[in-house]
Amino acid sequence: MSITYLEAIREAQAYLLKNDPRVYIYGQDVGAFGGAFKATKNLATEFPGRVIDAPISEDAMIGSAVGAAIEGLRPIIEVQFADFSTVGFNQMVNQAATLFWRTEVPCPITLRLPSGGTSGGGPFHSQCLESIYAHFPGLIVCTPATVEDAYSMLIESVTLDDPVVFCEHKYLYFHLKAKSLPQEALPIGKARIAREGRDMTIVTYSAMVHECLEAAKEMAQDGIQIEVVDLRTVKPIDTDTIIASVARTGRLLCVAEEWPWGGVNAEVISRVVAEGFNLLDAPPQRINAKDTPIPYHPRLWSVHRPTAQSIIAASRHLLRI
Amino acid sequence: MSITYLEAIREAQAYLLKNDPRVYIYGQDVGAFGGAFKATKNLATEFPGRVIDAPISEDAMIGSAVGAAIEGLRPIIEVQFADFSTVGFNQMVNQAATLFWRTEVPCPITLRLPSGGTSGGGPFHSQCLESIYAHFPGLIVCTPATVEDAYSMLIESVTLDDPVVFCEHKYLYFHLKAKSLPQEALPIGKARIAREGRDMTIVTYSAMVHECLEAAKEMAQDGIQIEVVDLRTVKPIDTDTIIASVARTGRLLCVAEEWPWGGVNAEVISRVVAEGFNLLDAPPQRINAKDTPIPYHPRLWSVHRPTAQSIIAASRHLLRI
Amino acid sequence: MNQELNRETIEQAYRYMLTARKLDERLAQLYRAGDIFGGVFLGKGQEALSVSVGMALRKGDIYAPLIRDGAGRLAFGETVLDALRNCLGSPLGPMRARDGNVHRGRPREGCMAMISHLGASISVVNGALMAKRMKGESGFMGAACIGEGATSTGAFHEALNQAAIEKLPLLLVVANNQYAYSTPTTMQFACKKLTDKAVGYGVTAHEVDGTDLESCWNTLQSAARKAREGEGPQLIVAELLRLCGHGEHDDAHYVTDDMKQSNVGKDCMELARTLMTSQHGFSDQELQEWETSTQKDINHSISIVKQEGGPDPYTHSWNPLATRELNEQANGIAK
Amino acid sequence: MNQELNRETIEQAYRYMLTARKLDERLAQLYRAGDIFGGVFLGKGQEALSVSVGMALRKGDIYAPLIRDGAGRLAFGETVLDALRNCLGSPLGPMRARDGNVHRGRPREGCMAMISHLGASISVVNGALMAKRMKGESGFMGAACIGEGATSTGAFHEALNQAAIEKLPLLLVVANNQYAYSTPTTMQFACKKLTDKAVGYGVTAHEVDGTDLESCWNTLQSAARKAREGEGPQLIVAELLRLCGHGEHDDAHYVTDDMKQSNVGKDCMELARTLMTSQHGFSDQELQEWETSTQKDINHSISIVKQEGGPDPYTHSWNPLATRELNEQANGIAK
Ligand SMILES: Cc1ncc(C[n+]2csc(CCOP(=O)(O)OP(=O)(O)O)c2C)c(N)n1
Ligand SMILES: Cc1ncc(C[n+]2csc(CCOP(=O)(O)OP(=O)(O)O)c2C)c(N)n1
Ligand SMILES: [Mg+2]
Ligand SMILES: [Mg+2]
Repeated sequence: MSITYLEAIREAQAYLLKNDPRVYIYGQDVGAFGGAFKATKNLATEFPGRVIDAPISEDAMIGSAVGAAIEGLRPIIEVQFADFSTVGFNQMVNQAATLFWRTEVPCPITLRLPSGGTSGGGPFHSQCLESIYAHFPGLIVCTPATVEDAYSMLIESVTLDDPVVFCEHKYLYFHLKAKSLPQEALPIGKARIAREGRDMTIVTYSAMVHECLEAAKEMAQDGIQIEVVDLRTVKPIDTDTIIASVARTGRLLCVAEEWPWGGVNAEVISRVVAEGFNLLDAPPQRINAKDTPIPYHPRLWSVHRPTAQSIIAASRHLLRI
Repeated sequence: MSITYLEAIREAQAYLLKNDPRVYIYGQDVGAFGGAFKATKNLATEFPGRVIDAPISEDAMIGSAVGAAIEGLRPIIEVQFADFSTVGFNQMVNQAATLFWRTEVPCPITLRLPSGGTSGGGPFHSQCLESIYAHFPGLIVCTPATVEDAYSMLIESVTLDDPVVFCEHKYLYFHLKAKSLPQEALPIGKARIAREGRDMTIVTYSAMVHECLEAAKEMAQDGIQIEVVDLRTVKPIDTDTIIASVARTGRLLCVAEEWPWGGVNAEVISRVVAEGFNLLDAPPQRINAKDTPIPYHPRLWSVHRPTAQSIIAASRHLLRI
Repeated sequence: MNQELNRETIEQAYRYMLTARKLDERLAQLYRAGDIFGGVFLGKGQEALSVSVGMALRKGDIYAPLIRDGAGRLAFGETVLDALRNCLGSPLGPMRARDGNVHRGRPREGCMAMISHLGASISVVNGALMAKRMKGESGFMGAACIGEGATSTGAFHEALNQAAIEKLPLLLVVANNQYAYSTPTTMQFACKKLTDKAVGYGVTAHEVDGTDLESCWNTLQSAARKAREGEGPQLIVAELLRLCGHGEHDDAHYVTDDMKQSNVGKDCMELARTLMTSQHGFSDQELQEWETSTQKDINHSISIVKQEGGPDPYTHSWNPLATRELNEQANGIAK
Repeated sequence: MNQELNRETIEQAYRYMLTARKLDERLAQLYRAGDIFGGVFLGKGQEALSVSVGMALRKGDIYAPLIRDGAGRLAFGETVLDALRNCLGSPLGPMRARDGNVHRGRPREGCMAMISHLGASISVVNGALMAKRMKGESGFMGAACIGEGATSTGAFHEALNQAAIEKLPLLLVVANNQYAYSTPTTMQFACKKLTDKAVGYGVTAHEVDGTDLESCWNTLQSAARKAREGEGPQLIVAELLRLCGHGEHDDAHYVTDDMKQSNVGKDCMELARTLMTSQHGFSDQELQEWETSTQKDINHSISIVKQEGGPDPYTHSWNPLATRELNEQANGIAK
């Protein structure tokens, strides 16, 4: 048996619906159709009345989730593509994110954002918006990179008493497979050492974890041992695990698929230099997507986002300085 | 004669309306009423038909500006408070910001955002959203700190062929006065040394420039010379000026009123360490507002945002490490 | 069954209106005396409508009052002390001095705490109603209040449409007070009357003279009955005039004399007073006594709240998350 | 004055429809052959409506076509080459391979390049029309096309209201093709018919059988005339059925048989063909010849575009800003 990242997301939702009567799912085409990506396949039949088709109204979708959370439910909102969450943005960052701080009433909603680039996706079906949400206080932002994390972190997200932005990566939906679902997992907020190494640390998350692992594998053939830290959660950031890794390696490269300005990479680097400046043997570097809209054509896209090859180049550069 | 920051904004708009027939202003209550803050006072009378009241429809306001720009006009959109721009967000970051890159048709629109905290403003009338916009490719983000810059940068913003997010600070509207309007100015994209010093560099912008200058003045009494760099534009960032200053001082403190996660400070620090690591004698530090919604009560607000006192404390700390 | 506006209920309604009006007047004074941080926003002229909404609601219902709903808030159970604590920034207030003025509520008790973005609370009420239905509750209802200006927001549209599709027991109460800040209705919408919007959503519309307590009462009662009985969302549009500035900083010079002298310009308090004396047998003296005692109660509450002082920023907790262990140091900067 | 659907205009209209349909069919084939990156979205069943919009527009007007407007685009002046270049990712296409499939346009020529966010182009058209008015132009008009699903967006509402307030010459054309992706209209709105929305905005409504070219033509002509003559926005709602999947990846199994056999399920191309032969004296042979030559032209264009290859990422410019000197290194990272 093998299970994909996408199936894991479906299974997590099935588990939640089964075990927690407070959970329901709301989003465009999530009902009988099973969602644009089939992340809710069959769930409407298995859990009648709890997997509900929404009109094309992201603002109202997210706003209503806040109301339901106040009434004690635990909505999961599926936005068809992360890119479209910009029209429901206000309800997430101003309504959901401030509720607990303002009123002491928790706001346990989970916003599922199918994120990131795929071949031919183009400017409006490829965006990574984790940093936009992470900038606002009151939100937790998850960016699972593995089948296991897709499953366990989604379950934990819905269990948490806070609004969670769950950035699931579309590129991993079908590409990534695991043998089985995990029995236990690291909690949200903890990073994971995806590969150990002594020569440099790469901090990354989501689909880029796999590009970095590939780069690390290739570099290993030259005897260079790269440690890869998978952040898992980009807000909060597990600064301790990062610093501990940098303490071992002395070198830091941050890799993210999102746009560079003020992203996860910038936040990680700022934390590392503030706390661990003296651990560094070289200037911390970062690689992001280019600072333009995401191009449609695969050939343009392949140089727009970081890849194993550009990560290798940056790693070699970092090891030289 | 003296002129306030707010009056400078009004004068800039008067100048633009007078000298460029392509300019018009659109926003809630900007017409006969002259705007919530009076930034368009009398302009509707002086320029009939070109200062237009909008319905409470931020999405349509900004969307329409893009259409007018395509037709060759140069709209200025006033949003009543920066905080409300979240409901027009999509039109700015996906429609306006991508237009030139996608179609080679420039999108010269200026989005005026009355930003930042004032006493009693509370969670939804105090936000600094510059980093949210700066994260998206295709936008220019201005954050003027002086009466002179409010005037000259607004004029230049409207003159530029790109969409500009113009973050004007409400705290400076009435507090800040100058003798007269400037005859010449630094261009957008260039930072300014607001005060020279040899012991450390503070990089900051907007209202925080004044808190930093106050801190620098107080520190000078102890013989400590702080150089204060006013970024003026947070996208693009004038990295060269910053690095040159750090080269002189060896120490960097970044100060911003916005929330910390992935903000201007994080971006500046990441750039400085990547390019100027060896210039640094101590770990770069940053101060931001606390990572919670902005509190209503002035007593809470006074510790929520950075102030001269907390900047002094951070500076002393930085000089010791 | 509609509840009647009888001697008992009108006394209640009038007393809430009176308290709201007097509270507003005192808040305006406190504002001018510099005792209030930030703005003050009053409900003058809208008390009859607001109280009718508040009194159509029951415990267990959902209420999303807006900027001018002092009377409805009281009717739904808000105390004068809560209102004052919020406006004066007491740490004992419902928002613990973290938010101010009209931004207050007790969501656990069904009273939503508005964010400023207009139109944004309607879908929140929808969600609460959907949740109640999923939980198997029945007979409940929700009311969301907005001004005519907020009908121009995308949030209004998406939420009303959502409520209609889900056939939720929602009262969407629009106070058309003729201005959105300074903007007249001609620059806000082009339909003849706002009730014309109802058919486009497939919901029932009710138009009402917002200056007349009895009309407001009857309209809200009947709309509430329909909603509770499963007839879906009810759009109520009340015509009235904001008898004050947008906020106390605003002299409202743009309100035309014609408007003030027109039907919508009548003061619902004065009309209610006449109704009380001419139709329900209350005496002028009685009303005068209520006024005095209300005034006294408010003043007493003010003195209590003033003694409570402001919050202490150093002992204040700065945790944005309910999940304690996931809160980073509040300034987000690793030390 | 309305333009008549006479022998000459119907030939034109039919030929655009035919080209659009044939182009769609070829795109579907190319998609299945793996020649297209990303998705393919077709306009099958919507050609009569779409072409009527495109032909009601003139040079100097503004057009914001959406996902299923191949026919209208051609009528407004798009070339088959432009369409193919965009769908096949040629660097010579209007979006230079930066954007694909239906995301194309030439704003300088009045044809807006849609972003994906539904409803977002309507206000863009409004702004262009406001600009034309400010510049003193007259007689112009704009058309924005959406599906019934997009009527649920806040953007739709804000923009239609804006157009009504500003009394803009806007045709807002809603193709009610009964589904938004898989979502039936019952989960999208609760009004009886979408034209019911018009009165709530104070705009004129037109309802039309979207499968019938002649009805579409006449409706669009008359709406366009009204708009140009200053009667403000015109809301046109066409009833029809999407005769394909949402995209070519979708088998549309959820479209009910009842729906397919109902009136909306008729194919506008077949009806148009009958109209051509029975009413306008075209022969079957003639139509067959057009079909063959259209097919040939498209195939020829495909072979041209295929030879153009893809873009070269290394010589590609990565500047997001028009102001050259303000572009940072595209990767935003200081080296
Ligand atoms: C989305 C949004 N845009 C702008 C504002 C600023 N604003 C606050 S109140 C107001 C006018 C509201 O008018 P209306 O809805 O008629 O309510 P009224 O004040 O008349 O009761 C405006 C524009 C806001 N709060 N939210
Ligand atoms: C704001 C937004 N939300 C979601 C989507 C995803 N999406 C793309 S097309 C579509 C269905 C559109 O239905 P409709 O408007 O009826 O047009 P049709 O496809 O039927 O022509 C959806 C939900 C989107 N593009 N924009
Ligand atoms: Mg109003
Ligand atoms: Mg449709």
